[in-house]
This record gives sequence, C-alpha cells and structure tokens, in this order.
Amino acid sequence: MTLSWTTVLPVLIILSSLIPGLLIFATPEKAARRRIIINLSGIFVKLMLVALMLAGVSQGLEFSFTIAFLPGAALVLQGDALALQFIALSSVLWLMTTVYAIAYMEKSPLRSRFFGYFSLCVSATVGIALAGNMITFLLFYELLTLATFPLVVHRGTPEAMRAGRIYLAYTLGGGAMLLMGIALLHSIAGTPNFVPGGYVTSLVDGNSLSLRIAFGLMIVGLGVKAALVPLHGWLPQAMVAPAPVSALLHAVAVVKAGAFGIIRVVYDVYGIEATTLLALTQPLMWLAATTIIFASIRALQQQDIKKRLAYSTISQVSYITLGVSLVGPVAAVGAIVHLVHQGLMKITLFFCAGNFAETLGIHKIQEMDGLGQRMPWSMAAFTVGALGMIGVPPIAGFISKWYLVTGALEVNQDWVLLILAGSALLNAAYFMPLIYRGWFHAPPAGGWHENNFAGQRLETHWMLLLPPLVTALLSILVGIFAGSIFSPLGWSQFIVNREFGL
Amino acid sequence: MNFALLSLATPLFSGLLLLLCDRALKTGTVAFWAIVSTVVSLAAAWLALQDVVDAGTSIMLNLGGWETGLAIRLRLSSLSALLLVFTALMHLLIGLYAGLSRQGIARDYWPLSCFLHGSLAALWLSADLFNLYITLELLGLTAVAMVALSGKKAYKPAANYLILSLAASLFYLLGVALLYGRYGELDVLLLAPRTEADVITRLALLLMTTGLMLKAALWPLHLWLPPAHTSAPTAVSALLSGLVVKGPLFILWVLWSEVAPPELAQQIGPVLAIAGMIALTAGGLSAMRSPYIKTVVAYSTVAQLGYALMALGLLLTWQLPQMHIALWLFVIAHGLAKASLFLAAGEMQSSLGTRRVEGLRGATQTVPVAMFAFAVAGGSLIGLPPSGGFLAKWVLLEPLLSQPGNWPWAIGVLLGTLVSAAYIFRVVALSFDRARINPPDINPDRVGHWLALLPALMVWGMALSGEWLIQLLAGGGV
Amino acid sequence: MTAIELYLTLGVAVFLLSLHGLMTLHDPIRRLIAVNLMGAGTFLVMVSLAKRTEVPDPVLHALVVTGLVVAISATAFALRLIIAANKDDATTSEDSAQR
Amino acid sequence: MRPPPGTVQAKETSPVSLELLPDLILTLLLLIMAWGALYAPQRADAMTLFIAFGIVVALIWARLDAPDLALAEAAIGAGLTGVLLMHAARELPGELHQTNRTATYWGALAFAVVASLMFLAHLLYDDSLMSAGLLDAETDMTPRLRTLADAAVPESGVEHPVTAVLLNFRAWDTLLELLVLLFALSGLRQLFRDGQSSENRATSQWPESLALMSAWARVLAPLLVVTGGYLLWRGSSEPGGAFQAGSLLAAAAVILRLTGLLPPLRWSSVLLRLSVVAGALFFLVVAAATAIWGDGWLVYPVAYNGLLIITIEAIATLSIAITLSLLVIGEREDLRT
Repeated sequence: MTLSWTTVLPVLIILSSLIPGLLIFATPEKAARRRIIINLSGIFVKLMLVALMLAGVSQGLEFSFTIAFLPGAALVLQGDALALQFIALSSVLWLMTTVYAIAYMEKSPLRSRFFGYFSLCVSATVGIALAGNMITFLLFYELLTLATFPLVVHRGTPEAMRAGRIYLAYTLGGGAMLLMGIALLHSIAGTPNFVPGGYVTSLVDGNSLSLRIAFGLMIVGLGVKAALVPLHGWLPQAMVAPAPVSALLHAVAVVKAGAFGIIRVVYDVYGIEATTLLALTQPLMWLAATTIIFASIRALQQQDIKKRLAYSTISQVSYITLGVSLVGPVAAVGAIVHLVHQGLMKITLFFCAGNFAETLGIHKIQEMDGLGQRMPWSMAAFTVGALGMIGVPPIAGFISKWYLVTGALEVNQDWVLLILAGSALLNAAYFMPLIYRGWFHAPPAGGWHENNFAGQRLETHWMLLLPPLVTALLSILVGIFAGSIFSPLGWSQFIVNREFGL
Repeated sequence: MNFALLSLATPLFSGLLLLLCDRALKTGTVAFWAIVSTVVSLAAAWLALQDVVDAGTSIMLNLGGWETGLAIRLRLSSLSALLLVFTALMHLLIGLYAGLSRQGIARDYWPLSCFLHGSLAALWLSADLFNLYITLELLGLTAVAMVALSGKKAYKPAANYLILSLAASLFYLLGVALLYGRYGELDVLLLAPRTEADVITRLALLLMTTGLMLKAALWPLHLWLPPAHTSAPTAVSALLSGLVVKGPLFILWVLWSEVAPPELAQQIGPVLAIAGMIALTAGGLSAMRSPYIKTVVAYSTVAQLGYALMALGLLLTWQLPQMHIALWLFVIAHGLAKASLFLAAGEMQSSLGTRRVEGLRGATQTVPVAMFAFAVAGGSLIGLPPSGGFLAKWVLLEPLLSQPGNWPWAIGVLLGTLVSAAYIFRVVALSFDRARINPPDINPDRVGHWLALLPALMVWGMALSGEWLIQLLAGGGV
Repeated sequence: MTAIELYLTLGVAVFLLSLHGLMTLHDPIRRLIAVNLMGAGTFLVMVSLAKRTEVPDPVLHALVVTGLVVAISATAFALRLIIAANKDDATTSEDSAQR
Repeated sequence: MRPPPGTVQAKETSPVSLELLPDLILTLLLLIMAWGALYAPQRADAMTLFIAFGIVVALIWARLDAPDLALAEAAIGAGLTGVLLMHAARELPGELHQTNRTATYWGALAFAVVASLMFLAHLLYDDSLMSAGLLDAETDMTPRLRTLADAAVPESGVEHPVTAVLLNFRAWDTLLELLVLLFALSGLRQLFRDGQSSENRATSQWPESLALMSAWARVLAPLLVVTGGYLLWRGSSEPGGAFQAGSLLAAAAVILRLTGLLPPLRWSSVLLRLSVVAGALFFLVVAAATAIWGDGWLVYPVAYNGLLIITIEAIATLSIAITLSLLVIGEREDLRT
C-alpha cells in the first residue's frame, strides 16, 4: 500500500477531528480560549482537506487506505462521491454547531469533556462516510454509539441518565444485530470493498434465505439509528440532551449514519438488482411509509417543541429510506439530496428552538406567542426551516420532495404519492401553529420566564444567532441554485449516475 | 527450546533468590528485580516464539535424555510459545501496576508472582499427564497464597478455594492413574493414537474433565471464584482472573483434542458448548445483579469463560481450525481485558473509598482515566470492534453462520454479547450520573489509573496484529 | 477375587465415600479430612494397579510418593489457613465449648 | 504352575479364598475408619479416627509390597497430619457448622454401600472392568513405561527403581515437587503477616511436669535422625530416599519443638532461609548446569550420576525436613521475625 497523498488523505480527514478531540480532553476546564482555538483550527483543517478531496474526486482520482485487520476483511477507507457529500455536510454543520455550542455552553461545567466527545462523534461520522467495506462501517458505527452516549447524558440529571440507558439499550442492541448481519453476509459473500452495483447479485440463487435474513438483520441494526418505526423510541427521549447535541444527533451524526448505512447496504452491498430479485424493496418501502405517517401523527400530539421536532426528524429521515427503497434513479437522487437538505433545515429548527429556550426559557409550544416581535431574526430562520420542511418552494425541502414524487411515479408506485402528499399536509399541520403563534399572537402579558440579552443590539448572543441564519440562508440558496453542478442536487446526480452506471 | 526453558527458569530462579535474600533487600529492590526477571523471561519467550515460527513444527525435548516413552517430554508448539509470551506480558503489566501504583502491594507478592509465572510456564510446556498434575498443584497453591496476601478477610474464601482445588486435583490424578493403568503411557503424544472409547477411558476422561472444570471455574463448578477473586488484592485478582483460570482450560483442551479418541470428543463437544452458553448467561445475569464492583468483574470472568468453553465445545464437535483460533484469541483477549478491568475496579475502589457499584456515580469526572480504562476493557469483553474480543467473536461467528443448522449457536453468542453489554454498561452509565457525585479522596493516584489503562489499550491494539495472531494460531497448536 | 481387585474396589469406595462427605459436610476441617481420604483412595487405586505384576511397578510408586508429599504440604497449608480464618470467631465459641 | 511373569496371579476357583482373609479384615477396618473419620458426631473423634485411618493405610501399603509408601505414609500421613489435626482441635474446639447428623449418617452409608456393591458386582460378574484391560488376566498388563524404566535402571546410577524414577527418569517432577513444598511454606508465611499476638502458638508450653515426655523426646529424636540418615543412604539401593528421610527428620524436629527443647528458628537467619530454599535451588542449578555445559536439560553426566543423585537427595532431605517441620509447627517467631 504505497503511502501517496491519495491514500493518506482519508486518514488525515478522520484525524483532523480526532486529534483536536483528544487535545481538548486534555485541556483544563478554565482554558476556554485554548479550547476554542484548537476546536476551530481542527474544523478549518478538516474543511480544507474536504475541499481538497472534493476537487480530487471530481477529477476522478481514487482515495483509498487499507490496513489488514481480519482474514478476508481489511479496514478500508474509501473516499468516493457518496462519502464526500456526507463528509461535506457533517464538516459544515460541525462548524455551525461548534460556534453555536461555544455560546450555548458558556456557563455550564465540563465543556472540555463536551467538546472532546463532540469531535470524537464527528470523526466517527466521517469514518462511517469513508468506510470502504462493511467491517470498517461496523467499527465506526459502534464507535459512534460510544462517542454519542456521553453527549446524551452530558447533564447527568436522573432524566438524562434514564434517556442515556434507553439510548444505550437501543443502539447496542442494534449494533449486535448489525454485527450478526455482517457476519452472516461475510460467511456467504466475504467482505470485499463497496462496489456500485453491489457484490451479492451472483450469489442470490444459492442462498436466498440467508441473504434475506442478513438484509433483515442489517436493516434492523441500521434502523435503530435511522429511527425506523419500531426502533425509534430512543430519539424523543434523547431530547433531554443540550440543544447543540440534539442538533448534531438529528441533523448530522446519528440519524444520518443510519440512513447512510441503508443507502450503502442497498446500493453498494446488495445492489439494485439483488434487492429487487430478493423482493426486499417492498417491505422496506412499507416500513418507511408507516414511519413517515406514524411519526407525523405522533408529532401532532407533542406539546414540547423539541419533542415535536424529534418526531418530525423521524418522519423526514424515512423519506431517505423511502427514496432508496423506490430503487429508481430519480428517486435515488431525491433520497441522497434529502440527506443534505433535511440536515440543513432540521439544524436551523433546532438552533432556533435552542435560542428560544436559552434566551426566553421557552420550551412549550403555547409559550411561543409573540416571539416574532421579541426575536424577529430567530423566528424568521425558524419559519424558513419550517416552510422548507413542509416543502414550500424555493427552500431545499421542495426539491427533494419533488424528485421523490417524480421518482415514485417513474417506477409507477402511485400510492407513494399519497403518502408524500399526506405527510406534507401533516407537516403543515404541526408546523403552522408554531409559525402562526410566533408572528400573529401578542406576546404574553406577564412577559417571558427569562429575558436574557434584553435591550442589546441583537436579540440574543451573536454566536447563538449567526448559525441558524447561515443555515437558513444555505437552505434557500441550495433550493434556488439547485441546478448548478456544485449544489447538493448536482452532486447527488453525479453520485447516482455513477451508482446506476448511467 | 532453550529459550523457552530460559523463560521458564528465570522467574523460578529469581523467586528463589528473592526468598533467599528476603531480609537484605528493601521492598523497592525486590520489586525491581522481580520486574527485571519478568522482562528477561518475556524476551526469552519472544525468541522462543520466533524459533517455533521458523521451525514450522513444534519442538520436543525429552528431559534427562531418556528415550521418548520414559522421560518427561516438554513440547514447545506455536500455541504454548504464544501463551508463554502472553503470561510474561501479563506479569509485566500487572507487576508494573503493583510496583508503581500508590495502592502498593505486600512485599511477599513479588516472590509469589515469580513462582506463579514459573509454574504457568511449566504448565504450558509440559506434555506429560502426571507432570501437568504437579503444575496444576503448583498453580493452585501459589494462587491461594496470593489470595491470602490481603489479610484476614481473605482467609475463609482462600481456604475454601484450596480445599476445592485439592479435591479437583485428586479427581484429575485418579483419571491419570486409570489412563496409565489402561494404556501404560503418561506421555500425551504417545497416548493419543492408542486411546479407544471403552469404559475405563470414558470414566478416566470424565473424572479428569470434572477436576479441570472445577479448577478453571467453568460453569456448574464456578461458585468458589467470585469470593476468592473479590477478596484478593487488586493486582492478584487481575492475575488470577486473567491467567490462572486459563491453565486448567489449556489442559482441558490438550485432553480432549489430543488424548481423547475422536468419537468421545464428538460426544462431549455439544455438552461443553451448551455449558458454555449457560455460563455466558448465568454469569452475566449474576454480574448484573451483584452490588459490589469487584464481584461484577469476578462474575464476568465466569461469563467470559463461557465463551471459551463454547469455542472448545464447538471445536471438539466440528474440528474446525477457526474454532481453535477463536478459543485462544478469547483466552488472550479476555486475559488482557480482565486484567485492565480488575485494575481499574481496584483503582476506583481505593480512590472513591467505596466497594459498591452505587458509589461510582460521577466517576467520569472524579476518576476519568480509571473509568475510561474500565469502559475500554469492557468494550473488548463485549466484543466491540476493533478490540481483541471482537476479533475472537468474529472468527467464532464465521463458521457458525455459514450453515443455517448452526444458527442456534450464533444466537447464543448474540445473547452473550447483549448480557455482557448489560453488566458493563450498567457500571459505565452510572459513572456519568452528575446529580449525586461521590467525591474522590484528595489526589487520586494518576499513575495507577494510567497503568490500569495500559492492558486495555493493548487488547484494542490486538486488532492491528490480528492477522499475525490468526496465522500463528492456524497451525492447530499441535 | 484376588487381593488387587479387593483393594481396587476399596480405593474406589473410599473415594466415593469421601466425595459424598466433601459435598455434605460443612465444617472446613471435616471437609479437609474428606479431601485427605479422597487422596488416600486415589493412592490405593494406584498402588493396587502397581501390584498387578509380580514385582510392583516402580513408576506408580514414585507417582504416589510425589502425590503424598503434595497432599501433606497442601493439607498443612489448608489447615493452618482454616485455623487462621476461624480463630477469632472461634474464641467466641471457646467459652461455649468450656466442657 | 507358576503364572508367567507379568500376568496377574491365576484366579482361584472360589470367589473368596482363605489366603485373602487379612486383606478382607484390613478392607473392612479401613472402610469403618473412613466412614467414622467423616461422619463421627464429635469432630475430635473424627480426627483420631482419621489418624488411625492413616496407620491402616500404611499397613495396606506394606501388604501391597510398597515399602517406600508405607514408610512415607506412616511418617507423613499418620504422624505429621496427626500433629496438625491435634493443633487444630485445640485452636478451634467448637464445631463451626453443625451439619444435621442423621441425614448425613444414613446418606453416607447408603451412598457407600450402593457404590461399592455396584462396583463389586460390576467387577465380579460383569467382568467388563476385567476385560476393560485394567485387570486383564490374559494380556500382559505391564505398562510400556514400566518396562522402559526397568531396562534403564542400570544406567540411572542407582539400583532402587523407585529412586531411579524419582531422581533421574522423572527428575523434573521431583524438582517441581520440592517447589510445591516451598510454595506451601511461602503461603503459610502470609498467615502471620499482620502481626497477631503470639497466642496463636502451635506449641503452647506443655506442662514441664511431663518429664517423661521430654525424657522420651531426648531418646527418640536422635534415633529418628539416625534412621533418617540410614534411609537416605540406603535409598539408592533399597526402599527409602529423600522424602521418607525428610519426613522422619521433620518428625524429630516436631517432637523436640513440642517439648520445648527446640528454640524457634528465626526466619531472619540466612541459614534457615538457605536450608529451606537449598533443595529446589540446587536442583535447578544442576538442571541449568547440565543444560549449559552438559548435553541437555537434566541429563546427568554418566561418569558421576550416582554421586550427583546422592548430593541432590541429601540437600533435598535437609530442605524437606526443615520445610515440613516449619509447615507443621511454624509460628510467628519462626516465619516472620
């Protein structure tokens, strides 16, 4: 394995968040300035490396790094187009979330530990994206669980402990299932690197039963993190964690890791042909559809803002699974691009929810009256995010829904149209009241519980306000300039062309 | 073979010399010389391993130059060389901890640990049934003597451990006597072709297996282990759980994979595998319930030995090389992980001044490095990638999943993983609780915590040398 | 029925008897006696096997000598350990034992 | 017709012949004593019965032509273990756990009877044990290892086969054997670490009035030393050897200590430690020397292997005697100061 820059780059990308993480662990609590410098420098180094890899991949360069690990299953880091998109998303949103978290966590203790695990979590996510075969994927998948657990229980309160235990039970169970699935697959087809058409098609006739069971086990394992219906229980509980953690978990790391895993398994392990041959797409589609509808209905019943956003995430992520299970190229583009769009919009919503809680102590939906007057910018960003979620053009959400619908019609799964329309209506049903209360209700007579940053130039701390505005702007820009080659849509098209060999 | 004998003789010599000039030396120098002898033994063991790898087959030596049937024969196979290196490495790691950590250890620990190292080395190398009996006895006596190091509270469990260990050795001895009576041989390799499945051989093998299972605390006969390992000093319980229980397991493997006739091995295979599975769950469940930190770790030894027993059982049923590799990877990964787990538990116990698991609340802040060591070692016990435990579990799972008929065993392994995840993360999750923190003493012993972390990092580093280990063990240990 | 068969059976009987004793008795000293009896039973089996030929088998005798030394050293250590373990609570029962 | 050498004596017609009477008596005696040693209501009785059991076993060894073992059993089994048990009886008079008597009685009796009957029936009628090769009348039952040993005795440097096996053919076993003794002693030393007061004396001062006792000890001790020396010297050609001699010397030391004639042997004195460690250390040095200069680990040079064996045996006897006596009567003063 020659040590040229193309082989070392993937490792450097992972190290660019791992090393700052370890350094931050070592920095004492009081040295806030040094911690911020290490953190931000790590982020910028990662962004540079990602840009470098982006340029390389677009010129068709191959980035891969292998170490011998198990007989017949080495540890492989592969920088392909799909991986790159996920890394780009996670690096940008890591920057935003870090800026946000610096302000959000200003008063709370144990920040070294928080930011340390934060960067470990991002390096695990990047590892998942770069994983070149299922063994490496499993390795980073389990490391992600270990890195995110301390974040979920960061506050250390009894509720946080309870949420942490539930989170562990689900994710460790899922991890064990995934391990069994991968081991079963390994005993049938070995663990070669990911191949666009999948490496299982030739073996389908011989052992279709074990391949189906392996697929089922893997989907269950990945479904825990992708919050598919029966396995979503941990997500609403994890809302106890501080806002940047819920933002990171929902928009970037854990949930997307599950969805990304499903994309890898369906496209690069089984391949379209094998999944259709084994008739696995139908059950996956029904599962995704039920999740979308069920989660949206549950969201309606929630009174707490973050709980409602959590259920909305569960339903939105299942769009990706739905798109993947539709197995058409257009739907695939919709699914992959939704990975990015949902990230941008959801993180905006969480930032704003965090702002409301941090500045005015608002947690319930009833308390959102008259927010538009007190915090116009945050409310504006919240509205952009909410409308995007509903699918109002020109915000990003509309584009992914559009591709999903056309994709569904292309493979003449008409009932999917009903599901998507129904879900759009439900989205409107649970987001509109919040927007309406914010803009058209008078602020509460007795004032808000807390009124921090009152009377300053900006409605709240500038580092709390900037990230949601930037991500809201990005959601709009990505929607408007969807056509250009450098937008997530263009990049997804590039991926799908390679995947489907068009 | 000379290097192997050097690796065996060095600890014995240094043990005897330390006992001889007991008065003249300060405790520091005693510790220093003991560690020096362990390092020399480790180097010799490593060279022995290179010899075996170059030679390709295992090297034999007839002690005393007499002909093969008469003399006691020592066998240096790739497996026993690897176990020699493993024993020396464990003694080095735990010796460093015992020497440098503030918790300190009684002065008599050092000669005893050298003796333990010597008797284990003699056990790995011996290929003579009666000689194995004496090495078992040596092991039992030193282990009990080390348990008794921690004063009066350890005498009762130590006495019980010694009585049961004596009874187990006599079971084994009666089995050896019957085999000698029936075949007239004591040498393992000469016995192997001659044994047939008749009444006497069946009775002898049954007796020997019961004795060895009692000494290795394998599932139905494990009740003496938790009290003994909990009341022993920290470094000693790490040695006991990590190493001493593996000796009888090695003899059990030699007995059934070489001495016993294949059809008998075929019959006992499933029984051992089922016993292993039950050990996995029963040990895990009682680990989950026990309120004391060290008892949790002790019961986890019983559970993890279930993995090894299952691998041995399946090896005997199907004679697959992967099972052999999985068995010995488990033994090595469990040894390192358990050593780190016990050292971390001991450190937390002394820093937080509590023996109960409840007392670990907020341990991630008060004793972060020790809790990190506990979590990393626990990760290897569960089998999270890329730890050594994962390596062993992966190699075990592969053949299980290839035929649908073997899936129940795979479910057993899955069950074992979940149960061990439960009792490890019960402790780790508790340590993140910041509401009711248990404050540590004034300055927790940093060095001790980092030394507790060392074996855990090694077991996770095993992933890098996984390929080499698997290729080394692929020879089938013969 | 030769002497060897008789002693072989005796050895096994003593072994089984002491095994039963080990399982049912609770007093550590009695259990230690049971273990010693078990040892004696095993050695009895070994020596009767040695006597199967005109001149008894020296190898088995050597093994039994070694076994005996192991037995005495382990029993001595075990007994002193039991005494040390139960000495203090024994003093409380001392007055009760003032017969 | 003398049975060909190496085969079992021809089976008499009647199952029980007159010549078997002493064996039957000994067997019955042994069974009763074993049962008593286990289930006697008073623990003190159980101990005395166990000591008697040791004596009867020594008799059986003699009956089975095993003189080495009879000597060792009498000295170690009955003698030293007896002293230990008496010491335990004095230290822990109260029975620690009251086992419910009746259940154990009948349980034990039933168990033993059933087991022996089953085994006996198995033996006499089913003959499978006979045909199983353990006691096969027809085939030549001499073990191959034994024939090799007999053939090799001439070059072993000693005439007595048991000593040849112990100290030359399986010398490694004997080396580990000496280590077993040493480990037991170092284990024992842990029991006196936390400095209890000296009331845990194994040998509380016996009333001096027992003049007979000390007089008898003065006569017996030298006698034991002489016999021990004799046994050691004759060990090369007659039954005897290091272990038997060592245990006799240990018995002498125990008697002298019990009557207060022997002062405590201080662990701090180098001499004591050297003598305790000498046996194993010398043997290990010889092994290493043969490995480095000789032609293999524990391969004695043929020229003076007899002499080498005798020196090893002598040093081993010394360290066995000291270690055994310390094991039996070792006190805080001996082991810790």
